[in-house]
Amino acid sequence: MIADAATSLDAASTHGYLLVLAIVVPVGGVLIATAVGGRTAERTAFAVIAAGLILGFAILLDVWMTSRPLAYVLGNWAAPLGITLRADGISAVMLVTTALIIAATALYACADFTIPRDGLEARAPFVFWVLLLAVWAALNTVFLSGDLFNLYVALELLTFAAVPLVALSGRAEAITAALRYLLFALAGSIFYLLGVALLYGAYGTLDIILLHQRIRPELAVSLAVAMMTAGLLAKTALFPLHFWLPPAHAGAPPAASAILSALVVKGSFFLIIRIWFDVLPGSRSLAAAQVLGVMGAAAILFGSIVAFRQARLKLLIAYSTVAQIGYLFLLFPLVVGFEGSPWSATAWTGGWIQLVSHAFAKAAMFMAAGLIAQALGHDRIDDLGGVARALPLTVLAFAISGISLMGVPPSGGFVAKWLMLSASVEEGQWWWAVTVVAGGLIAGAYVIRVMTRMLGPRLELPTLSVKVDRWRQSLPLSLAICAMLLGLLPLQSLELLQVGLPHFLGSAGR
Amino acid sequence: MKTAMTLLLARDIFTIVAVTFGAFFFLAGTVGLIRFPDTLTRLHALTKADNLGLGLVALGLLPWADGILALKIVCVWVLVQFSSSTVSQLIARLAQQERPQA
Amino acid sequence: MPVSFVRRQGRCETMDNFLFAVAAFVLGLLILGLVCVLKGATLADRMMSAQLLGTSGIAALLLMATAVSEPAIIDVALALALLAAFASIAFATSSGDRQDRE
Amino acid sequence: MMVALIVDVGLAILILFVAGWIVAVRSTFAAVIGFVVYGLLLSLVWVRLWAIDIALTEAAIGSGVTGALLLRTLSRLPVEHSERSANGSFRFIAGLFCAFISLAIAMVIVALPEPAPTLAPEASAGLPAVGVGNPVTAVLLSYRAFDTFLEKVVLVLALVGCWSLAADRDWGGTPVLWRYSDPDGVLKFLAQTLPPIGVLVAIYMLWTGADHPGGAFQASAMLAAMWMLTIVAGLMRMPRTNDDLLRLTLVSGASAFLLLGFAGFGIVGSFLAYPPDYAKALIVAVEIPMTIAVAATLVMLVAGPPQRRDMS
Amino acid sequence: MTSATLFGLCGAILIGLGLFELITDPHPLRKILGFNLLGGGVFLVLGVVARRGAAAGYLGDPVPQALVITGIVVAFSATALAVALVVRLSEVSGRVSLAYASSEQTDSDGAEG
Repeated sequence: MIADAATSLDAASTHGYLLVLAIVVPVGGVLIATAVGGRTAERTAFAVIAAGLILGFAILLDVWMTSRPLAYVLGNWAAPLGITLRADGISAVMLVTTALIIAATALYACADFTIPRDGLEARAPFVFWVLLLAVWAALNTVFLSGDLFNLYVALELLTFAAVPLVALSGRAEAITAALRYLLFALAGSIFYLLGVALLYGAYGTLDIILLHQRIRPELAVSLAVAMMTAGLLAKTALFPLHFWLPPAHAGAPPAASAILSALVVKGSFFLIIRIWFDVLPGSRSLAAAQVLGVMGAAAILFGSIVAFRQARLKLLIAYSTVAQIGYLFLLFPLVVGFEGSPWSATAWTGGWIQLVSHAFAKAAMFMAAGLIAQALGHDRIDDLGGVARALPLTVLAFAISGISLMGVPPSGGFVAKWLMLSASVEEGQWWWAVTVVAGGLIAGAYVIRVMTRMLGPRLELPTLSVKVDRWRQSLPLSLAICAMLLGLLPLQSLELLQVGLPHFLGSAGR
Repeated sequence: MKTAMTLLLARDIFTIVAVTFGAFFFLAGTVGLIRFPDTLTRLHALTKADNLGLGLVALGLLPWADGILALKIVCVWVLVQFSSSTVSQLIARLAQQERPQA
Repeated sequence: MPVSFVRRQGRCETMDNFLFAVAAFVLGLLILGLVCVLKGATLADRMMSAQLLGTSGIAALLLMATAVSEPAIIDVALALALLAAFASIAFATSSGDRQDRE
Repeated sequence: MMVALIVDVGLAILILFVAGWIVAVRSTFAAVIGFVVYGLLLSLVWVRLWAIDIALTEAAIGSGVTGALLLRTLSRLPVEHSERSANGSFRFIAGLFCAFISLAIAMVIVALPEPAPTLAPEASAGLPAVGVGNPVTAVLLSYRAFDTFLEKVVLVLALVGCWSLAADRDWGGTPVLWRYSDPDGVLKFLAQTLPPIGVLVAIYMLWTGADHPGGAFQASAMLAAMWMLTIVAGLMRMPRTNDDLLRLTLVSGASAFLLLGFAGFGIVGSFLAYPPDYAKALIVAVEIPMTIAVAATLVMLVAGPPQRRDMS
Repeated sequence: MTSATLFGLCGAILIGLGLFELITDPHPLRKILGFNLLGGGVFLVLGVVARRGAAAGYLGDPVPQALVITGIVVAFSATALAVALVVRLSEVSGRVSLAYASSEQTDSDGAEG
C-alpha cells in the first residue's frame, strides 16, 4: 500500500482539499476569535465545530469508500521540497474521534465559560474558546501531516494550546503543574527535532513516505528514532515520565481536563506510531519494542494502583489515564513481535480501539467528575455518598465509562483488551496477557470503590451547591455510550484502521 | 605597473597597521577592565579603548570594500559610537547610584 | 549596485588569515573581559559586559566579512550594532527599575 | 585554510566555555548575561557555517529580544537565593547520562554520509517559479510556507497563553514593560534618534531578504526592539490588550497567509500556491503584514500579561 | 576534520550541557536557560547538516537553514510563555520553585469553576 501511495505521490486525491480545510478551518477560528474577542469567540467556536464535524466525517467516508489514503500537495510543491498532507485509516478515525469529543466538550463548557451578556470580554472564557480551537487545529495537523518537521511545529502548537489550559484556574498548584508540563513538553519536542535533524542529515528528506523508502538500518536511524521516541514519551507521559500528568490534568477545569486526557496525550502517541510503523522499514527492533512494552506494563500496574489510593476523584481519573496510556504501548511488542502474522493485525486493531474508547470514556469521566464537583462543591471520594440520587445520569455516565476502562463486555475497552489478550497468548508473549488482566482487575477495584461510594447511603444530606441541568448531564452520558458502542462495531469495519499502512500486518484482523 | 604594485602593497600595509592598532586598543581596553580599581575608571577604559579599536578596525577594512558597502561599514561604526557613548552615560549614572551602598 | 568586496584584487590568502587571526584575538579578549566583569559585584560592572559584547562582536564580524568576502555579514554587524545598543539599554534601565523597587 | 579552522576551533571552545559558565555560575543574573553572550557567539558560528540568514535571526533574537525578555523577568522575580540541589549523586548520574547522549550524537555526526544528501539543487531549480533570489526565503515563504504559517499561529498562541496568566480583574488592561526615571534625558535622546535608523534598517532587511540574506522575521525583531525603546523612554504608550487595532495587528500576519492560501486555491488550484507571474509581489505583500504582526507580538510577549495599575 | 564536523561536535556537547542544566537545576528560570542551551545545540546540528549539504552553487542547503529559523522563533515563543509562567507563579505563591505547595494532594476544597 505504501508503495502505491509513493507512486501517486504527486497526484493529489480528488477530495484532498478536505485535509487542508480540516486544519485551516480551526486555525481561522483561532484567528477570528483572537481578533474580535468578546462573544464572538464562543460563536466562532461553534461555527468551526459544525464545519469540523462535517469535514471529519467527509474524510472518514472518503477513506472508507475508496480504501485508499487521501493526499494533498501543499502549494503544488511535491515532496521532498514541499509538504504533503495525508489521511490514512488511522488519521481518519482520529479526526472523527477528535471532532466528536471537541464538540461534546464545547457543549459541556458553554455553562462554565459563557461570555457575559454585557459583551465585555472575560479572561477564562476568551482563553478557553481560543485554545479549544487551537488544540483542535494542532491535533488535526498531527494526524494529517506527512512531513516530520511540519509535525514538529504541530507538536509545539499542541503544547502552546494545552499548557495555558492547565493554568486556567490561576491557582498556584495549577501554574506549577503547567510549568512542569511545559518544561517536559519542550524538552520532548526539542529531542524530537534532534531526531528529525539526524534523519535529514542521513537521507535528505523530511517526507514520511520518501524516508520510508530510503531508510536503512544504521546507527543514525537507531539514535534518531530513540531520540524522537524518548521525546514523545515525555509528552505522552508514559511511566516513568508521567510525573507531570496527574497534577496537570486534575488541576485544569473539567472541560480542559477532558480534552487533555482524552486527546492531547494521544497526539504525541500518534506520532510515535507514525515513526515506528510508517517511517521505519520492515526491520523494527523487537528489543526496543519490548522496552516500550515493559514501560507500558509498568504504567498499567503503577498507574492503576496509585489511582486506587487517591482521595480525590479528579486525581484518581488522572492516574487512571497514566495506566490506560500504558495499554497503548503493549501494541509495540505485540505488533512488532510477529509481523506478517494475522495476530499482529489483531493487536493493531486492539490498540486503536483502546485508544479511541479510552478517549471517549475518559472525556466522559472528567466531565462527570466536573459536574459532581460542581454540584457538591468538592470531589473527595469518601464524601460522595448519595450523589447517585442527586445526579443519576452523571453517575450512570461514570459507571459506563468505568466499565469500558475495566474491559467488561460489551464495551469498547473489552474488545480492545480481548484482542490484545488473544494476540499475546497466540504469539506466546503471555506476560502481556497477565498484565492486561491484572490492570483490568485493579481498574475494576478503583471504579467499584468510587461507585460504591456514589451509590451507597449518604451519611449526611448532600447539599447541592449548584443545580446541574439534565441536558448537561447527558453530554458525558452520550460520550460514555459512544465508548460502549465501540464494542458492538462489526470487526470488518475495522479494516479501515489498516488503510494506507505498510504491509507489515497480516491479511486481516480477526 | 610598478606604481600599481606599490599602491596595492601600500593598501596591504595600511590594513595591517590599522587593524593591528585596532586590536591593540581592544587589548588595552581589556587590560584596563582587569586592572583599574573602580567602576567608573573601568567604564572609561573600556568604552574609549573599544570604540577606538573598532574605529581602527573599520578604517583598516575600508579599502577592501567598495561603494555602498564601505558606507555601511562607516554606518556601523558611527552607530556604535553614538549608542555606546549614550549608554555609557546610563551606566555611569547607575554606578553613581550604587556607590553609596557599595 | 556595487555591493561587494574587492575580490581577490591582489589580496592574498595571508591577508585573509591575518584578518581571521585578529577576529579570534578580539573574541578571546571578549571572554577574558567578560569573566572579569562578571566577577565584579556591581550592576554597572555587569552592564559593561553588554557594551564589551557589542563592540567586540561587531569587530569580529567586520573582520570575518572581509576575510571571506561576504557582504551580507556586514548586515549582521549592522543589526547587531542596533540590537546590542538596545540590549545595553535594557540592561541599564530594567536593572534600575529593579533597584527602585527594592 | 588552516587559520580559519583554528578560528573555528577557538569559537567552538568559547561557546562551550560560555555554556559551561551558564550551567556552573551560581548567580542567575550572571547566567542570563552569559546567555546573551551565548547568542552572540552562536550568530558568529552561523556566519562560519555560511548561514547568514540564521546569523541575522540569532543576533536579532538572541542578543536583543531574548535579552530584554530575561532581564525583565529577573526584575520581576524576588531576589534570587541560589539553592542548589544538594544531591551530589543525582547530579553525577545525570552528568553521566548527558555525557552519554552527547557521545552518541557525536558518533552519528561523525558518521553522517558523504556526500551529504541535500535539497539545494531542488531548491535552486524552483527559484524561477518563486521569483526570489534568496533560497531560504523561497523555502520559508513558498516551498514550506505551511510551516511558516503555523509558526505565526504559534506566536499568537504563545501570546494568548501569556495573557491568560493575568489576574481576572486585569484582563484587557495594559502590559508594563519597565520604567526608567531618566533624569538626564539620555534615554529620551536615544529613543528619538535610534528608532528612525532601526526602522530604515528593518525595511532594508525586509526588502533585501527577497534576494539576499535577510527577511521578514529579522526585520520584525528590529522593529520590536525599536518600539520597546520608545516605550521604555516614555515616548509611546503600550497599547491596551483589548484594543481592537492591536488585536487585528497581532493576527494580521497569519491571516494574510490564510487569505493568500485561499487565493492559491482559487487561482492556481492549490492551497498556498502562487501564480507564477505575481509570486514575488505576493510574497512581499504577505511579508509586510507578517513583519508588523510579528514585531507587535514580540513586544507584547516581552511585556507579559496585562495589568491594571490605576494608582500610578 | 572540517569546520562543519567541528561545530557538529560542539552542538552535541551543548545538547548534553543543556540537558544537564534542565535536569539538575531546581530554579525554573535556569531550567529555561538550559532548554535554550539545548535548543541551540540542536539547531547547530541542523546547521551542520545544512552546511554539509552545500551544492548547486549554494554554500549550504537552504531547507535545513529555513528550519532553523522557524525553530528559533518557536523556541523564543516557548521561552516567553515559560518565563510568564515563572513570573506568575512567584506573584501567586511568592516562591520561585517547581515544588508543590504541600504534598501532591492539596487540601483545598477541590471544587472547580
